[in-house]
Amino acid sequence: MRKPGKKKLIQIYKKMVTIRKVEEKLMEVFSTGEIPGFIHVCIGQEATPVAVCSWLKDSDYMSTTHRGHGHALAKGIDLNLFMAELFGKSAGYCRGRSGSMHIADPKTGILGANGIVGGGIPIATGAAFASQYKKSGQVTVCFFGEGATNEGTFHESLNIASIRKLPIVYVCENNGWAEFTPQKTHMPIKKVADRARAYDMPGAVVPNDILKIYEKAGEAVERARKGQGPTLLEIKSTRWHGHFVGDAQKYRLEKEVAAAKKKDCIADFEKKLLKDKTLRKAEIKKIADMVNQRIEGAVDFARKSPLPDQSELMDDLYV
Amino acid sequence: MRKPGKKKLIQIYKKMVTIRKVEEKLMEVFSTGEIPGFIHVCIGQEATPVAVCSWLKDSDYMSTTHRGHGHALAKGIDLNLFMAELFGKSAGYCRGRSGSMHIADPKTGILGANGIVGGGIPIATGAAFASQYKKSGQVTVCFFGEGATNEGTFHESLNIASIRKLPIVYVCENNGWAEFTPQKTHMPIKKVADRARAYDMPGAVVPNDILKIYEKAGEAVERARKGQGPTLLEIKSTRWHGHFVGDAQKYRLEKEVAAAKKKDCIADFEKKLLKDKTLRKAEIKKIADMVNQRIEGAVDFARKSPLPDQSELMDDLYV
Amino acid sequence: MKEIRYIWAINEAIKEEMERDDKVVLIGEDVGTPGGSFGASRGLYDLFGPERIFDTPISEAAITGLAAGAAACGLRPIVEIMFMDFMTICMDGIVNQIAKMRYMFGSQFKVPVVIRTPSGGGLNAGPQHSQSLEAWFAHVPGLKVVMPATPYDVKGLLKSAIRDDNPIVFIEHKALHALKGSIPEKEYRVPIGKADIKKEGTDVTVVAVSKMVHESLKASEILAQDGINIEVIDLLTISPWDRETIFGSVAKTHRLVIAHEAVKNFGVGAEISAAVSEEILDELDAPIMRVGAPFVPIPFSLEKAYLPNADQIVAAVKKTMERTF
Amino acid sequence: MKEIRYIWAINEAIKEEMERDDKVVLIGEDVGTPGGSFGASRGLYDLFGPERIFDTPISEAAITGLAAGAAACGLRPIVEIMFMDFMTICMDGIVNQIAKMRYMFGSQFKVPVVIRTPSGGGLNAGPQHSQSLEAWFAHVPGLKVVMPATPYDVKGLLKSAIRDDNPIVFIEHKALHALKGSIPEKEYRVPIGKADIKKEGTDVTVVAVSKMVHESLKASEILAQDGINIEVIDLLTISPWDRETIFGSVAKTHRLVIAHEAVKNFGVGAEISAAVSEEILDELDAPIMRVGAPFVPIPFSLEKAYLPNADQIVAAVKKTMERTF
Ligand SMILES: Cc1ncc(C[n+]2csc(CCOP(=O)(O)OP(=O)(O)O)c2C)c(N)n1
Ligand SMILES: Cc1ncc(C[n+]2csc(CCOP(=O)(O)OP(=O)(O)O)c2C)c(N)n1
Ligand SMILES: [Mg+2]
Ligand SMILES: [Mg+2]
Repeated sequence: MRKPGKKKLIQIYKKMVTIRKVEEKLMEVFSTGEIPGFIHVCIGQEATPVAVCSWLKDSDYMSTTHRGHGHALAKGIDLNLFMAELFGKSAGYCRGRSGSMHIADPKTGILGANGIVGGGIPIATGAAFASQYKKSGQVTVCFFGEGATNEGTFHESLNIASIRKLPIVYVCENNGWAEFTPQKTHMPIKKVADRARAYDMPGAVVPNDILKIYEKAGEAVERARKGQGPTLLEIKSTRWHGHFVGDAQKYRLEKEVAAAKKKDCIADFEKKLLKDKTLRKAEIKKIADMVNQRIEGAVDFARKSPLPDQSELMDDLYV
Repeated sequence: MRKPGKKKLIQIYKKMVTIRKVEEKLMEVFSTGEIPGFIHVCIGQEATPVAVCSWLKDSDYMSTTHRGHGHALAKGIDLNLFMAELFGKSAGYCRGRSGSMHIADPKTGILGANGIVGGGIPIATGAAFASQYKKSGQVTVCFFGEGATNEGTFHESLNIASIRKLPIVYVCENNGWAEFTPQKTHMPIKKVADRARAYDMPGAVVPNDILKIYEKAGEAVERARKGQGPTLLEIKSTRWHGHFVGDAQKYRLEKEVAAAKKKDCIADFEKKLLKDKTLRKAEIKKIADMVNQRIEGAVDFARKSPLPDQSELMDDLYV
Repeated sequence: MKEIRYIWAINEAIKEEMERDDKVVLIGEDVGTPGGSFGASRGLYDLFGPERIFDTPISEAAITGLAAGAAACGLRPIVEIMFMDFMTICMDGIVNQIAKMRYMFGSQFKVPVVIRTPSGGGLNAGPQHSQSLEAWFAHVPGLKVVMPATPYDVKGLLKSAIRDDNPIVFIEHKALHALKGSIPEKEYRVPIGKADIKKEGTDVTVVAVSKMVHESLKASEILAQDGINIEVIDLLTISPWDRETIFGSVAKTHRLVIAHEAVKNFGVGAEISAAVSEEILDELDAPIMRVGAPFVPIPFSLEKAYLPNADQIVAAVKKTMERTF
Repeated sequence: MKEIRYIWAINEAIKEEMERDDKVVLIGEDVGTPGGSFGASRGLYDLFGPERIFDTPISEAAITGLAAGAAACGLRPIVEIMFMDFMTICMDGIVNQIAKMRYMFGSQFKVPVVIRTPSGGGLNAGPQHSQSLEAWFAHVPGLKVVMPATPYDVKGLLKSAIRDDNPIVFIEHKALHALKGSIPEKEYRVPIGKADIKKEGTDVTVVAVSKMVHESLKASEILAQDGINIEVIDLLTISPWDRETIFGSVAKTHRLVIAHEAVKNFGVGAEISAAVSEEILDELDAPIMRVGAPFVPIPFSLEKAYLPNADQIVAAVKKTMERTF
């Protein structure tokens, strides 16, 4: 059951490639100044969002962080409206009010990226509380980094989720860095998953391998769906680029970055799919072309959308 | 080394009796309306403050909670000035500005009781940081209840203390109740000490037995003193009375309260001392009389002290 | 009509709204079988069970964030923060999440959360259990802030707050919990955003917040002996406040005193004063006086000397009467 | 004199004070080898090491409480909160602990903590990274609140703040970090509690906070073309603010505009306005105008339309000139 079939494998691959290419495009466009503010890319970490969200329906909930493009795309956000929001345009999901750091889409269950580290964890927990109360069978997935597990809200939320056996999966993408500081400066333990025991919650460490994450996430989502309570998954992930686009990460050793880039969850998966004959080189090329075309279309859409009008400034603060 | 000698045993016994009798007196006086506000007594829990503070010098630091009379008395606060503060009098430690819930005495290292559950935990951690920085050899003890371990500050502080190997002992007195709610409603785990692992910190569960607490506290204080880092101790303690004086604790089964009262850390110790012949009945009576006399003296002192004058209201907000 | 205490009026409002709408849930510490620290939820657990009366760990930061998520997903949470002083722990959930979710996400969400909390002194509860911090929340776009002073208003406003689709900081006064007053037997609501003239008068407008309404009414009696007839307006909603009623009254009396229990400096009174002198300065025949607490934490035993009272309101009113243009 | 950027002026102040007094320590996220998110502590780790440059986990609540404890035990911590918006997470440490410890404990302790934090918009950082929340802290007895706008003032005030034995909320402006200005080569300090007349004038007093000082100076040039000569006062310290300088100026110009970037409603401008109409109403020849941000969260891409600017100050000044008594 936890092994994806061919169709699913291709779907997963396409999503991973989409996320990678969207963010490569974002880095390019951002550097020209077309996108205002800050953006944080998840290049190197694509396996987690795709593997986890493969188990979710549109009606399931998801909350994410400043580094949330991958999660939103994996959960099913519309690429055009997503791109328009990052450009700050009025066709964007949030009318240009949120940008990258707060994008949300209730139609696909995206409760929002969050600019506050740890801020989304209680919100996701509340979503799980709502669906438990409504007996709707919905599951919530809550993404965050290892740095966020040092915030009080992590602790308080996991405690609450465990007591109430809420249908939620906490997914910590441990990329080893919180901004410019490595995990060992901030945390006396190596495995974030060990924190699960403090809440009598199952915790598991998973390598940055799409199929392994897929399997563990499947178990955790099923557990949540069945009303058996929350799980904490820690993915040993890896951040290729700086904390935000523009951060040259001088604080990292070149060889550490090179090693991170060698552990490429997409290339690894691609090799496997080729070896398996699930995909051939030509198909891979076709996927890349198709993805690139969609991205160009989205950037075009974003560019053409107008900026919000000043007259909208005071709109809809209250219902 | 961890076994107290005769003199120490008697000293410990006297302190325990003092705390018990002070609080019995407080309950009596409070009910007449002489003491304003709220007070929270620790009757049934006296072993912990005395055992732990036996290892501390005046220069060592201590922070406590709303249920902090025992800790303050064990650490060495002056009974007269303590009593005057609870009465809200100008001779009190804090000029009548703090009352029971915020009493502090820098001379004996008491950084204050705290009205905010979890509020004292980072403060104590900061004291430990200061003494580590100053290489002063001081140890800090931080007291709190099991309810406080659900606050984010508990989590954040223990994480920090462990990374920096701060000279601090976290002492959780688990009396099974947070206000009117039992532990199981608020926490999926039974042993608070299990939370220590999330910070790579030693954690131990200790029964409400003065000599066992003495032993474990001794180890933890020594560990801190030697620069080996923090420890989390959980004392399986027991609250005899209501959350605050006046709370009839209708939410508890009579037999649960009766069972709690049967586990009397003072009576148990007294029996042992009699059996050991460390003390004889007559000596115990003498101690009781002496303690009662001191308490009467303190109440008298507090009564005679004037209320602070209105003109003091705006004094010394700033240095 | 029936007599009821302020705390039971709160209880009735929650109960009626929970009976009416099963999306309404109550979240807080000790709100379950114990019925809340001050008794506001007494009996509700038996009626609605643990699913709807969510007795939480001592985790204020998580429970406000949790309420935000639950509200975004269709529930209508009421959060009880046991003392207003503890709102310091959950400012992020309230200010960065709950208050901003609607606007920031392009109006895609509704966030119908009510955060109930008792403020104020009078119980000698000391510096960390007696604060009035409404000015903070009034400064935050996206929140509404309500502060009722009578059993009638607390019930009617709480029902309106629970039905409002916007987040509301609902500030009770713990020294009013035992206050008795009459309320209708039948269902009623009090609108958010409207001030209430508690006593008509002609000489000076006194805008009062929460418990200061009662002090102002006392002041009114004292002043009547000197032939001074004040108008006492209960502000009720701090944000958005009722400019029309207050400006109308000032246009009639030409004198204004504002009274609240919070620290005077940078308090709610400052905004009302500033708005008046910005918009209707010409109506004023005298300086605008503010009555508020002195600029120190609330001391445990000097509480009486600390808390603003009728005498100070009397003095402020008299001060505004010193001059005639 | 030398040219320096605002951010390096901060860095110099910290460095000089740490060299002078080994009780001074710096606590915050990424303040160590990375030198801080905005670079304020660049180079300090190499000079002072990990004991004094305490690079913490992402735990704002704990680190402010920790600073309280460290200060009570003899250190002089400077805490960096990376964005002012994150102060929501540590309000308890600041408000219930740091601010109250001295008074509440009967003046037994000193709590010399400086909490440094960058506020404000201008970087399109969106609703959770751009707020100006100084009004909250000014409402809290026991804190001092400082908001410098130039390299000269930020260095001089930060040095004063670090030497002050009281807790200080030290609010920088992130859009000013790159601003250049001259400062003396030699040691100097700027006193807390004193406003600074940045430009003398006769017609209207403009009291400006933080970045609005620069907008006011721009407005001054625009207004000069119409023959209007405004006095621009940099408030510098928000609490306790310099009544003498401001009242003195109003007594000269008889007209007052107050400008800050924070939301206008219940902002700092309200207090200054209210104090003026309470104490020197007769000096006023026109309504007191306030310029501040509109009552919404700071939208990501409509930031320009959102932020108060010189044009709005010009309009407010003109409004106060419409009438002569
Ligand atoms: C409350 C809060 N503190 C600090 C920050 C600044 N900040 C943004 S991202 C970040 C690091 C987060 O690290 P992690 O949780 O590991 O996520 P990652 O960036 O690695 O995905 C920090 C400190 C913030 N946004 N919110
Ligand atoms: C932040 C905060 N939340 C809630 C309270 C109210 N309160 C006071 S004591 C208490 C229970 C504390 O339980 P525990 O930590 O087990 O200590 P105990 O009273 O058992 O000694 C609560 C909820 C508070 N004072 N502060
Ligand atoms: Mg990380
Ligand atoms: Mg307890």
